[in-house]
Amino acid sequence: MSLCQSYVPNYFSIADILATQERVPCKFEMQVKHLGFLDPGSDKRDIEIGTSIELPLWMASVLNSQRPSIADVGLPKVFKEAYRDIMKADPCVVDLHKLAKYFYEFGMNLCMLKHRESAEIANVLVESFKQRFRQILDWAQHSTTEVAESKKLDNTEKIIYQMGREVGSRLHMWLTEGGSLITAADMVIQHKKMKLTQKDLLH
Amino acid sequence: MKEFRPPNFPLTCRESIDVNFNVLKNRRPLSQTSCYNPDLDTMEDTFDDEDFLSDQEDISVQKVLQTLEEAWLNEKFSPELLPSQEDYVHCMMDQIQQMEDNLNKLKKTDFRGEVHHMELARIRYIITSYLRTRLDKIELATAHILEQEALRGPENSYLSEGELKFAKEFLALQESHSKQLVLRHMPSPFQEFMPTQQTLVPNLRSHVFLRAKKDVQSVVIEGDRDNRDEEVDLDENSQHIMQYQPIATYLKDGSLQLI
Amino acid sequence: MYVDNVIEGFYNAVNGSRVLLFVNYDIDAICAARILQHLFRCDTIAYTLVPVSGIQDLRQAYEENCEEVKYVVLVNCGGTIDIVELLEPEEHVIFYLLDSHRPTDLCNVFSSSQVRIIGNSDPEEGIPEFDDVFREDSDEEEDNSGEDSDPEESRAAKRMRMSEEAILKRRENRLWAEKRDRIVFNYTQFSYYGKASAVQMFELALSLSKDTTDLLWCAIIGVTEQYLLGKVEKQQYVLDSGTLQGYVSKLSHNLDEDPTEAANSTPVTVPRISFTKDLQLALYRHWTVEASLRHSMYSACKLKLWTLKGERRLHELLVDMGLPLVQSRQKFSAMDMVLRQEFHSMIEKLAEKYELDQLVFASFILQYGFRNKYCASDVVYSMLALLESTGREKSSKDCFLEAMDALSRPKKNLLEDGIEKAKVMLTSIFKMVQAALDMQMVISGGPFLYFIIQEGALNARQFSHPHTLILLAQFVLQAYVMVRKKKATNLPLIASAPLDADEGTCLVVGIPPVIEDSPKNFFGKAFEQAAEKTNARAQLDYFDSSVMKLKMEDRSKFFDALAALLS
Amino acid sequence: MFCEKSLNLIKELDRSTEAMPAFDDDGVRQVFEEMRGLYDQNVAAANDSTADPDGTAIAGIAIRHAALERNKRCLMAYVYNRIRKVRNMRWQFGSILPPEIKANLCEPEIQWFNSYSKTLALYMKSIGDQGLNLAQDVKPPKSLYVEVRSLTDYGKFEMDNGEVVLLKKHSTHLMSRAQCEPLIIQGILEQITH
Repeated sequence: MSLCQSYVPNYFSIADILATQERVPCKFEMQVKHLGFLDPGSDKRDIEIGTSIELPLWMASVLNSQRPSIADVGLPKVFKEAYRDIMKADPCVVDLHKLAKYFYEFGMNLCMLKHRESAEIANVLVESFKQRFRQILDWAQHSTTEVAESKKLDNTEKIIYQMGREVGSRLHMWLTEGGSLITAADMVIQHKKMKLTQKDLLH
Repeated sequence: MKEFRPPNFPLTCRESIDVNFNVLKNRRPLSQTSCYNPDLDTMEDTFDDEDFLSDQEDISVQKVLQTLEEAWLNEKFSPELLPSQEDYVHCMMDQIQQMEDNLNKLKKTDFRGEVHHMELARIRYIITSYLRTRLDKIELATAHILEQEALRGPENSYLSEGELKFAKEFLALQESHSKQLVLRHMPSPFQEFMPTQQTLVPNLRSHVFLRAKKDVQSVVIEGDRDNRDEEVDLDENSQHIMQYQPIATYLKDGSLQLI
Repeated sequence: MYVDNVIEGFYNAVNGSRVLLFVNYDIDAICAARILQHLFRCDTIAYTLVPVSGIQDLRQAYEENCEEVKYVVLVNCGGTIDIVELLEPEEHVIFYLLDSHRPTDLCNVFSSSQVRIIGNSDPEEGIPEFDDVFREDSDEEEDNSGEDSDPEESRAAKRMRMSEEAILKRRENRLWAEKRDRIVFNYTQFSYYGKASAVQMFELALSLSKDTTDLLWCAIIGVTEQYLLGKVEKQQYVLDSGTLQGYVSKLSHNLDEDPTEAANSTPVTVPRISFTKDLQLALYRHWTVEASLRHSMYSACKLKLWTLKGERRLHELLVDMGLPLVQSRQKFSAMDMVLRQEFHSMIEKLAEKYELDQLVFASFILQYGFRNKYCASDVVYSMLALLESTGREKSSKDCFLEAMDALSRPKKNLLEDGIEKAKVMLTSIFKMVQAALDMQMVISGGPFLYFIIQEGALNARQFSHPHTLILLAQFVLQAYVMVRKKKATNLPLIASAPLDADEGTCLVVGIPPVIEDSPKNFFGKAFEQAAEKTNARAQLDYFDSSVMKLKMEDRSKFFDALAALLS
Repeated sequence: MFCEKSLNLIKELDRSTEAMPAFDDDGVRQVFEEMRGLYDQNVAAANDSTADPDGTAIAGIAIRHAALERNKRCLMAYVYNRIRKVRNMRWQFGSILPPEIKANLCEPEIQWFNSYSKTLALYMKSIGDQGLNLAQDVKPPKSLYVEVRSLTDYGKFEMDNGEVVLLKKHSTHLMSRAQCEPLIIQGILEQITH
């Protein structure tokens, strides 16, 4: 199952790369020379102690893991107290696509940073996934057309949703046509569609 | 066409390989077939009683097919690469070759030829699908598998000889490609290919469906966040959904079957 | 030669090697091909099926596909032409003709082994004796064989003896030749239709004990098409549907009392065919009552619905039936239950009053699942519309395949799409008839009437197809006869529609007069001779000889020659 | 900000709907330049770090090193995911790539495709004594013969029993499943259901 690969952070996984691109606030505990440009707010040459900058997670985790630590990594808005309460209240309503496109992946990477609230974050991730999953399962099985609210899903949920629908249609195919219908490879179909659209564009 | 049974042709299917319903249901009743001469019995039922002397012990072809089918299902559902059933595959392919030669002797319109051809095609499908699944796993986690293989040593290797050769060549291909395209342009400390750090490790904690073929005592399930380890007994023919890690060894010694 | 035992002569001979299948563009051919496909699939007989629209198409398709092929089956094509002469096949190739077009070409009938006709020759066809038509020692060879038979005789004596004999022989040959020409002319003068090929194929399936409801449904569609397109008289249709009714009861008999079914009543999803009295109202189950009444040929002609008076009579009829106008404009399936059930009986009651007595005709209905209920004529109209809905990116072969797929039950959406297209077709036919009568476009050309659709006319493209043009021509003739009462009943009609703008060709169709009420159509021969006389650039390419292609410019010259010929 | 360009490579690949987007040569070259720049700065900072006792230079070096690792990861991922697509194409298009796709591949990728095909062919030959084509038998066979319809004018197709079939557009055939399966997968034929 392709899904189980993305849980084990895979060096080449695009989802993992994009998830670690999400930004987290970092409060510098050390002066850093020549990298002032990292802070869009100031035009100084160096980064002074105590300045707080939003940096992508892949950089923040390096800053945090140095001994002595260069900067203290805070929690992004989406995992702060306020939003955690919203998620606890009713996760199914939240539009994760807008809030954090890689909510679960990002959350898991954050937990690995051994932040004091990591346990709390992990709990929110698990609980909200449980409830939202029931909704995704329902959408996947009962609607033949793409459900409008599926726009609210984050990346991992969308993969599960698409997989659910595909499995559903394959089961239906198997029940009606029998499993032995050989079809063109999907890359071939995609390639043909591209050629068709190009041909239409030409004349 | 499948949803009703034709009134005049009651049919009994062999339970292990459901012979193609399509071919049989529209056949003429046997009485009308051209003379069904009993003496041409080079092939009674395909595998029922033909013995096949494989080197270890005297097992019937039927048993070989059975193990191959189970190995295929296990390979399909397990996240990691399982020990190869290479000798069963070779034995089955020889058997198919033999069968095909016999079948070609038959008259073209003989009805039994079709049925046996059908069975051979389905067996070939099992073999190809089995080897294809293994190949996909090898290509995804080449470095990890080669590393494990080295640790295990040659006597209980998981890869067949052909697979080992393929894996090595494939890894070399990946390395030369990355080097040629990107690595050689990078600053020297970053030019190293570092396969193990970058490869995909199969996720042994993913869940699988399984059926216990015989009683299995005290399987240790390591507890996660808020509960401790526990021990579970799996009694025969019971079905479970569990993490793969705890049952890996029992699967490999044949007491469990993934479904 | 004729294949009497179809199983031994055709099916078992073909079993075991690859077969080439050429299928004509008509519903009966498609149904027959589908049955044959089913049988070949069961016995894994490899085949290749190629749709052919005309004689050139057939010749080209054969040339391309004939490599290493021993058996060729021609469905509804090639029966009326000399196959061996057209295709020049190798010796070992055997042709099986399954063609409902009559008259079958004499060379095909008397071919020794290379051409075999499936089905038996029925006496009415009047196939002449072999030696009336062919003579071993026909006069040409006889002359030269005479010379070298005895060279030693002296030249003078030989010439003397030769003269009396020769004179006697030549007169006798001339008489024989005249008699032959007369026989051949009578035999080939009229073109008409024999038994539907789909029914022949179903009977083959029956004798192979492989008959299923789907195959029977194909046979029914084949027969219904012959009736709806006026290819066969009413009595012949009644006879055919009688035999089919026998098969239906046999099959449904098996289904009903099948003991193994637990609930003892077969599940609803099993397809079931029933034989019922149906109405000659096109697609009325899928349309509104008013639209169906207006666009069906029979009811429209009887009530003259293209006139204002007709409109009033239609509303009168609806009121008499107790059907509120609102209801009659609603989709039939949406009308309330009571009206729908009594609709049938209401119409029958009023039939005499509005001279609609022939409205009822025996037909078949296929039901599977709860909502799928199709009458045979619905399917025929739907397939006709699909077959002839060529478009910019949909070639005629695409349409052929679509029409063929519409027969398979899981592809119901194709059938529904076809029904929608059929509604458009029938509406445009009715509008064209209305225009034709209002603007006196039907002109009397002496021995025949003719009616030309101009280039820019409203949806003229719709009529650039044989079947649609035939339906239109029949409707126009019936309507014209209703309007002109006595005079026009014994006049045939020729209809012509633009076919291909840039090639400047048009389609010409000949319809037999109404009075004879028999589908025997003499236009085949007439077109041929007229074309020769005026050497008009005409193409008698279609397998239905009453349809042909013609250059637009030669049309008037051609019509005059035809008038001279027929008067 | 660091690693903007390498991230774009990944986003481009992720968003593209084409079977195979073109290889972004200059994008990759720009990332090399950025890496070289970062590396030189780090080397320079490391050399004069001896003159900076309170060790604040370490922070700068660590950040630049993280950026270098990130760039490397993005580049490797870009190459790896493209190669996975090329690998899938071998299984789906067969051993000959359509020209439009080949145009989007860079030279090393084409070489990779050819050597991968060779390695695969060698492996397939080594199974059993006559070898086994693993690209065959994609679905469990339910019938020996399948009814297919040709979507393109493919021309003459020779089966292994010597018979020749002309695959012309719109023609329907009943052929042995094993023979026509590759043609169906490549989109030349389409299987019909009833």
